Amino acid sequence: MPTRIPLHRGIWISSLLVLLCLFAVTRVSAEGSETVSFEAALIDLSDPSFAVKQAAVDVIAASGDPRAAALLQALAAGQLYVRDADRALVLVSPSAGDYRLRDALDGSELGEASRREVKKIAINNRMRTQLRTAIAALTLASPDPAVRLRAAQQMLGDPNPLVIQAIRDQLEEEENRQVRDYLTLSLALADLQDPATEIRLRGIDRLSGSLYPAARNGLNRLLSAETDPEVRDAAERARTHIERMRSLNEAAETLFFGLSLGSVLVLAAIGLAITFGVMGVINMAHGELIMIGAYTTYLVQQAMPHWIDYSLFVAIPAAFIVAGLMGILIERTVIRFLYGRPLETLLATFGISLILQQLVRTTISAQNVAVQNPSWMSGSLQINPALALTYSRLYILIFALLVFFALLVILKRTALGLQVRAVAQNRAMARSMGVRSGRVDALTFGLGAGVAGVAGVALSQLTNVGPNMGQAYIIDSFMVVVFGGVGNLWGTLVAGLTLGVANKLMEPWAGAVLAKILVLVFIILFIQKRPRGLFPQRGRAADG
Amino acid sequence: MSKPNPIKTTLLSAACAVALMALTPAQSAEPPIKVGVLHSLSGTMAISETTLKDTVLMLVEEQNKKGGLLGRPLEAVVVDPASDWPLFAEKARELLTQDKVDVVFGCWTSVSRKSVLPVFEELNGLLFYPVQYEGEESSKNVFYTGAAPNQQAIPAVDYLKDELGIERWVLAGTDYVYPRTTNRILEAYLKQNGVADEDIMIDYTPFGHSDWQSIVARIKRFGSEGKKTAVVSTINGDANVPFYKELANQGVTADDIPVVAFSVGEEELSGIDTKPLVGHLAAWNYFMSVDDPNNAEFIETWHGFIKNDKRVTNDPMEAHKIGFDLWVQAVEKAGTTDTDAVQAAIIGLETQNLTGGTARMLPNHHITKPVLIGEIQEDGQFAVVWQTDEEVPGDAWSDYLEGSKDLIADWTPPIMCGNFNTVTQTCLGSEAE
Amino acid sequence: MNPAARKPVEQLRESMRRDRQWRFMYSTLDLELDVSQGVILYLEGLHVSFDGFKAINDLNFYVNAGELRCVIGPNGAGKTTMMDIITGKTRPDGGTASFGRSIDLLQLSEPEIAALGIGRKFQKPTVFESHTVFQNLELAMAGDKRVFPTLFARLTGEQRDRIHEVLTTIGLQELLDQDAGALSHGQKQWLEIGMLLMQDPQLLLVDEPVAGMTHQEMDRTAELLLSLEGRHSVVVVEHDMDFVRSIAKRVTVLHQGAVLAEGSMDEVQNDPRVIEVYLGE
Amino acid sequence: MVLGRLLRDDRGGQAMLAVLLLVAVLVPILNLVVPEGNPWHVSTYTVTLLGKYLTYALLAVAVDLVWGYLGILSLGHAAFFGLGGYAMGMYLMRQIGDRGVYGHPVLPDFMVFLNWTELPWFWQGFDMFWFAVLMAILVPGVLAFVFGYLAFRSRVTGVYLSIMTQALTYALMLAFFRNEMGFGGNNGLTDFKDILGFDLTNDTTRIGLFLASALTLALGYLACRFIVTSRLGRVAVAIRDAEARTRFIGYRVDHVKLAIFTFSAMLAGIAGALYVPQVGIINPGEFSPLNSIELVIWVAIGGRATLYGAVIGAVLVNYGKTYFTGAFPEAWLFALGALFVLVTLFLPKGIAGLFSQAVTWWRVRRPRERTARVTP
Repeated sequence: MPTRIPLHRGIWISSLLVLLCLFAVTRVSAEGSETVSFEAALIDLSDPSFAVKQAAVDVIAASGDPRAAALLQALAAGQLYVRDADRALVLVSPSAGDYRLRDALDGSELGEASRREVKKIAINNRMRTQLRTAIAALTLASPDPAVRLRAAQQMLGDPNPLVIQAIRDQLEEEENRQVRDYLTLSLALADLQDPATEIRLRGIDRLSGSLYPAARNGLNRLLSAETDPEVRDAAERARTHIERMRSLNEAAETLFFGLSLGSVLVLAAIGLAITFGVMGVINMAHGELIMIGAYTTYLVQQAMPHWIDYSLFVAIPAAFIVAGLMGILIERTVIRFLYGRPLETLLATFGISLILQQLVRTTISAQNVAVQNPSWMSGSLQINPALALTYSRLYILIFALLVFFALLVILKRTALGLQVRAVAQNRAMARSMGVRSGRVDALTFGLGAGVAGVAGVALSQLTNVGPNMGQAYIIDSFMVVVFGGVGNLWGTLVAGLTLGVANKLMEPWAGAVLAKILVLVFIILFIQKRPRGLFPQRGRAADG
Repeated sequence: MSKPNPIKTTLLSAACAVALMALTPAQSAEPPIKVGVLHSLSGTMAISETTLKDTVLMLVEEQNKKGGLLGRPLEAVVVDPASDWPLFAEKARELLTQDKVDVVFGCWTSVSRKSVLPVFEELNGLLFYPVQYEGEESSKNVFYTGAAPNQQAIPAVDYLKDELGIERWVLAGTDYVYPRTTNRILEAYLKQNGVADEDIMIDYTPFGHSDWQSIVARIKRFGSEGKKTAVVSTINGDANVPFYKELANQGVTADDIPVVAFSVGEEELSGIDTKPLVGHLAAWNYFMSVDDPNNAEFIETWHGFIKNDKRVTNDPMEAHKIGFDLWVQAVEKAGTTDTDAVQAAIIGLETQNLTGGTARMLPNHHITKPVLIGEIQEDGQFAVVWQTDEEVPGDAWSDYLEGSKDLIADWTPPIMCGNFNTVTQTCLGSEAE
Repeated sequence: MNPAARKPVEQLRESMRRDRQWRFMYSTLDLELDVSQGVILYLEGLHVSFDGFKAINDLNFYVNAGELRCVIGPNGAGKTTMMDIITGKTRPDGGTASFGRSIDLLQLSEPEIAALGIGRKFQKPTVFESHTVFQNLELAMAGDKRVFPTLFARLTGEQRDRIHEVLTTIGLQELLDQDAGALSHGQKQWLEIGMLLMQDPQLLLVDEPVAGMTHQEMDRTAELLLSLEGRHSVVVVEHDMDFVRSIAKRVTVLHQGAVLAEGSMDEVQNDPRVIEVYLGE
Repeated sequence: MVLGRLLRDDRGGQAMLAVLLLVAVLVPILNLVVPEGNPWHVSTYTVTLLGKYLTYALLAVAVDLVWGYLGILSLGHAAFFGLGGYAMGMYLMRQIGDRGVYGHPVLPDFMVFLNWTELPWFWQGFDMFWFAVLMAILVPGVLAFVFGYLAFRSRVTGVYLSIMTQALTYALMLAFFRNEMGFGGNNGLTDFKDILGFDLTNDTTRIGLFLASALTLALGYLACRFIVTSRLGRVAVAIRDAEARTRFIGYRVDHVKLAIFTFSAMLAGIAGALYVPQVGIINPGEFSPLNSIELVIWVAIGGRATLYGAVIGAVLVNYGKTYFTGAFPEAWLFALGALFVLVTLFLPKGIAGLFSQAVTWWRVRRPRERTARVTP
């Protein structure tokens, strides 16, 4: 792709590469090797020693060879393998069972190969950094804006004059806004180093209001050295301005963290709000139902290893059904004999939770299992350089709300919901009016269990999936439901989010543990004030 | 309520099972030598400890294939302390008094070791403890085959400092004694190396902490202030997955802020989606990926024994292997399994590490170990990126802590003391008796 | 000071009364029941509303010492709510309720009110099912009901006699060792009345005593209540007109939370408003 | 005499106490007199095991008092047990003196290693046995009193109360895990040397502790009997069955609840204090909410509202645990779980219920059931 570089820019870049090259040669000869040619370097790439590999990378980067960029990117991405037979470098992409090989240089197909025949070229952190710089230099002019962006980010704050020059040229051409930001920022940073006062001032002026950490660090560096009073207080002002904006963003971030934690609590508790809140069953196996949901996700992913990105859409209904059926099973076999004796449901379901845990230990494994994140779940949404919301959290927050409102609709708008509420309020009456309370109970409990399962899918994306994971959520769930007011879905939502935010607000100055303790104490005292939670349920149904 | 002790029957059955498993060629009339196994098979620690139980069973089986010890077969006695600390003490007493075992291999967490320690000292038993730990201890009756802080933490920090040029440090750990001690040692060590206070951030979280958003955000900020930053993680097992996931999601990659972990090994990785971890580091004394004939053989026997070649090997397993070899040698040398004789005999004995080099039992009941730094790869294995030139001797008492820098442990005459104060030339505390 | 400001000040002064400042500074026992006017219960200008619905609406109601008063009225007339206010279960939004002339019931808690000698029998009979009849009465017996005295309490001779006396009054003497849970509906009603008597109350509030009773049982109950008249003041709330006629001297008709009519059974029954209310339904 | 009155119509209790007495007499003899190797010899291991069970039994009795008779399902009694344990543990730590590994004259090892220079105020006085014992009773008592005062005054009942007690013990667990708290963090307190000058590792000391536990259990049992057979006990049952009614006949329900709840908490504290020297360690794990739930289950299995049932339940379940964890490590959780489910389904009155039913079968004159029916 670098073939399309306009001439004058090509000159700059190649001269930059030449410099890198000289640099490399000295380094390499220091390493005691004589290799300078591109081809020889290729051989060195498959050398076990990281030192030799680094030298080789420098050479390749500097060679100006059009194939270099692609090659280094492949290396960085961990697709570059060496074939044991002829030590040829090959690009590997996994195919059914085995590997599909392409020539690393001309990309020509080399057919299938077994895992035995090729060996991956391992790289370490140093090489990653080195590769990124080299690739950046090679791809700053790439037609793909995403690539240019990465390159620009990489070059950010690099004092090397040649790099600055390259950036300056790119800036003239560049039309992508984000890339421009980075390039101008780099230049501004360069300005700070400039001997001329007005240039430094220009740099400061450009930097003020920029939220990039590099900007603030640049100013700090400047202030540590700067003598000129004018420049100093300009820089001071710029920095305080930046700090204020950053702290605002941090506040926003904390709020998001709180809401996200809250959404997790809501998800974990919402199923309980039904089994416990509506049916009055103290369901100690709730945590294990969540666990079942999580394990369903795991199994689904095992079943469709090449479709991880879609696995969740399969997992959610699957988990709902599996956990739901499990719930119905529990209800039919045990709980239905215990209605009106809530405290005894606690004992029975606790027994069930033990059984379910051990069941997972024996059938699947005592170890945790690896549930993967779909690509669209990883990474974060960059609002601005100082504020990024992680996608996984964002989606789970949204998901929690969806589940909540879905439940609300089911309970308030559907026939089932009507019957559920009828049975919850007055079993005998409902029966006499022809509601098949047995069926309703089973379905209600199944619903609650199913929702717990769905929560499990979400949690599997955040934390580890193992036999004990249920235990981690059961207590918090009860807290949320009780705090919100038993039998009131809105209560659960508000309670969950409140506790989440409260927790996160306290964490910075109290620390994670103390924050949790304080929240618990708060709940205890709150319940003394309002013995029936935030939104107490009216009428006789409430008298437990 | 007065009843014949139930456990006997139990252990007989367990013992028989093992005896059957270990069909010894030398089916001698000699009474077997009993090897106690004290690892949790249920509860939270089962995740890690079950493997170690199997390891010991394997070692016993192998030894019996070689014709046992002193012409007598070995017999493993397995109990389940169920991750319950008081129960550890109870079961230890059971092994030593009811089953009269000659040696015990067991424990993982510090608290479980602390819980059984008085029992072993009271009944003068032998315990081989295979897990890296916080040090600050040396008992006449315990042999520490895992790493002491100076065999894991300090070399790791040296690596980050010298190789990766790290200038700012985040010491993140779960709030219990191992991270606390390790971090205090590291803090002292870093300050001695001229690291300023504001360049060290220490953070503790509860067990199984699952919401890392704020902490990772703080780490990110801490790392974005221009200086190269690294995280030294003593975070305990379960909390690691959400931690690494959060790191990855907030865009902290191994080359901006590398994390070096002391409690994440092959076994743990097998239960994690390794994508977000690639490039992060771990410091151990053993990696499954190390290319060494002994290691290859060990892995092969392990897969043969556990009948599943997907299973990984890890550092504590090697520690048990070394401990077992040394114990066998000591018994042969002493010609008896008598505790005091073995204690006297074992000091100074050597055996092969699985990663090359030799492990020697030191007078302070710790051993010499090589230290390896590995980078996590997609396949859940580690690529060794650095290792010490020669083995590091385990140090019972850290040189960087106020209370203990003057203390040494030496179980050879004339000192015969686990915490000997070199300044006052006195043996402190109860071990004096 | 301007009149607008006065009311808050009054309230403040009231709330600052030294003898009312701290609950522990006065016990209910030192409150003297004053029936010098011959009236034992004053309810004046009471208001209660449950989210919008006016259950009690400017209710004025007086009971003389020793009289047997019947209260009738259609459903939702506020009969039970009135009882709740008297026994401290419900706090009114406005108005006063005093026991005798001096004792302000609205200041006191349920146990304190009970200790003053106002006993109540619920619509639905509630006795302690896992205790015997005898024990039920023993528990109800007047006396020091604080924790430690209760812990060390022993039955004295005359207390036993008292219990047996009541047992005979309510006609359960031969069932004294039976679990209350095993009693018939009627027997439970009587036992509950018996428990009221054990507290030898000044004022009994009896809510629907004959609901679901056979005719014989009704007659027994009627006798029982009549036998109380004079010694105690009794307020009976009842739907069953025949029963009311059989015991009532004075009848009060409640309607929509206020007194609609009051007088002898005949007067009340011929009162057009009453007829309208009852036939209106 | 009093004893007679307390045990009237309490055949289960009589039997239980008889067995207890028998064990208390036999075990020491079989342990000390009968030589090892003799099949009748009871090992010290078994003695400590029994001692542990007895403390659990006492704890169960305490729980049964509030749950069975007062209808308060406390999921926080492990907290009181743990606090009692810590009080005793602190005393034992102080007894170590300068025999700790760092040889510090006063500070326990974990403080030395946290670089603490002097003893925090709340560790003062725990070098005196009487003080420690006092605290083992008072601290849980006060906590229960404060908590109960708030809860009962504002009429927090039923499930809400249960969950709150759970929150209480959960908060305590998290707090004690923190090393800054000064209770040894996750490692807790351990490596005890001696108690009242007697070497803890000494057989006779263990026997002594065992006997102490047996005696305390007996006394605790009788104390609870005294309460439940008194009028207060009947008031308690009345509250359990019809709280509002009890209020209307003039009892201060909240006071009654508070008194009994506090007493029960103190009992739990004592149990904890006896537990620690016998198992040799106390750590925050004891506060885990699951423990609380489990001990409620002991009571349920033994038979709610029958004090001796609680004792039976505690001993049986724990014996079962000791046995199963060894017998089939992989499957014992199945067994335990199934046990809980089946008992709640088929034995609502627990094992004690079975007994009384059996008795009623072959007895002509039916003895009055003081074991009230189980109502939520």
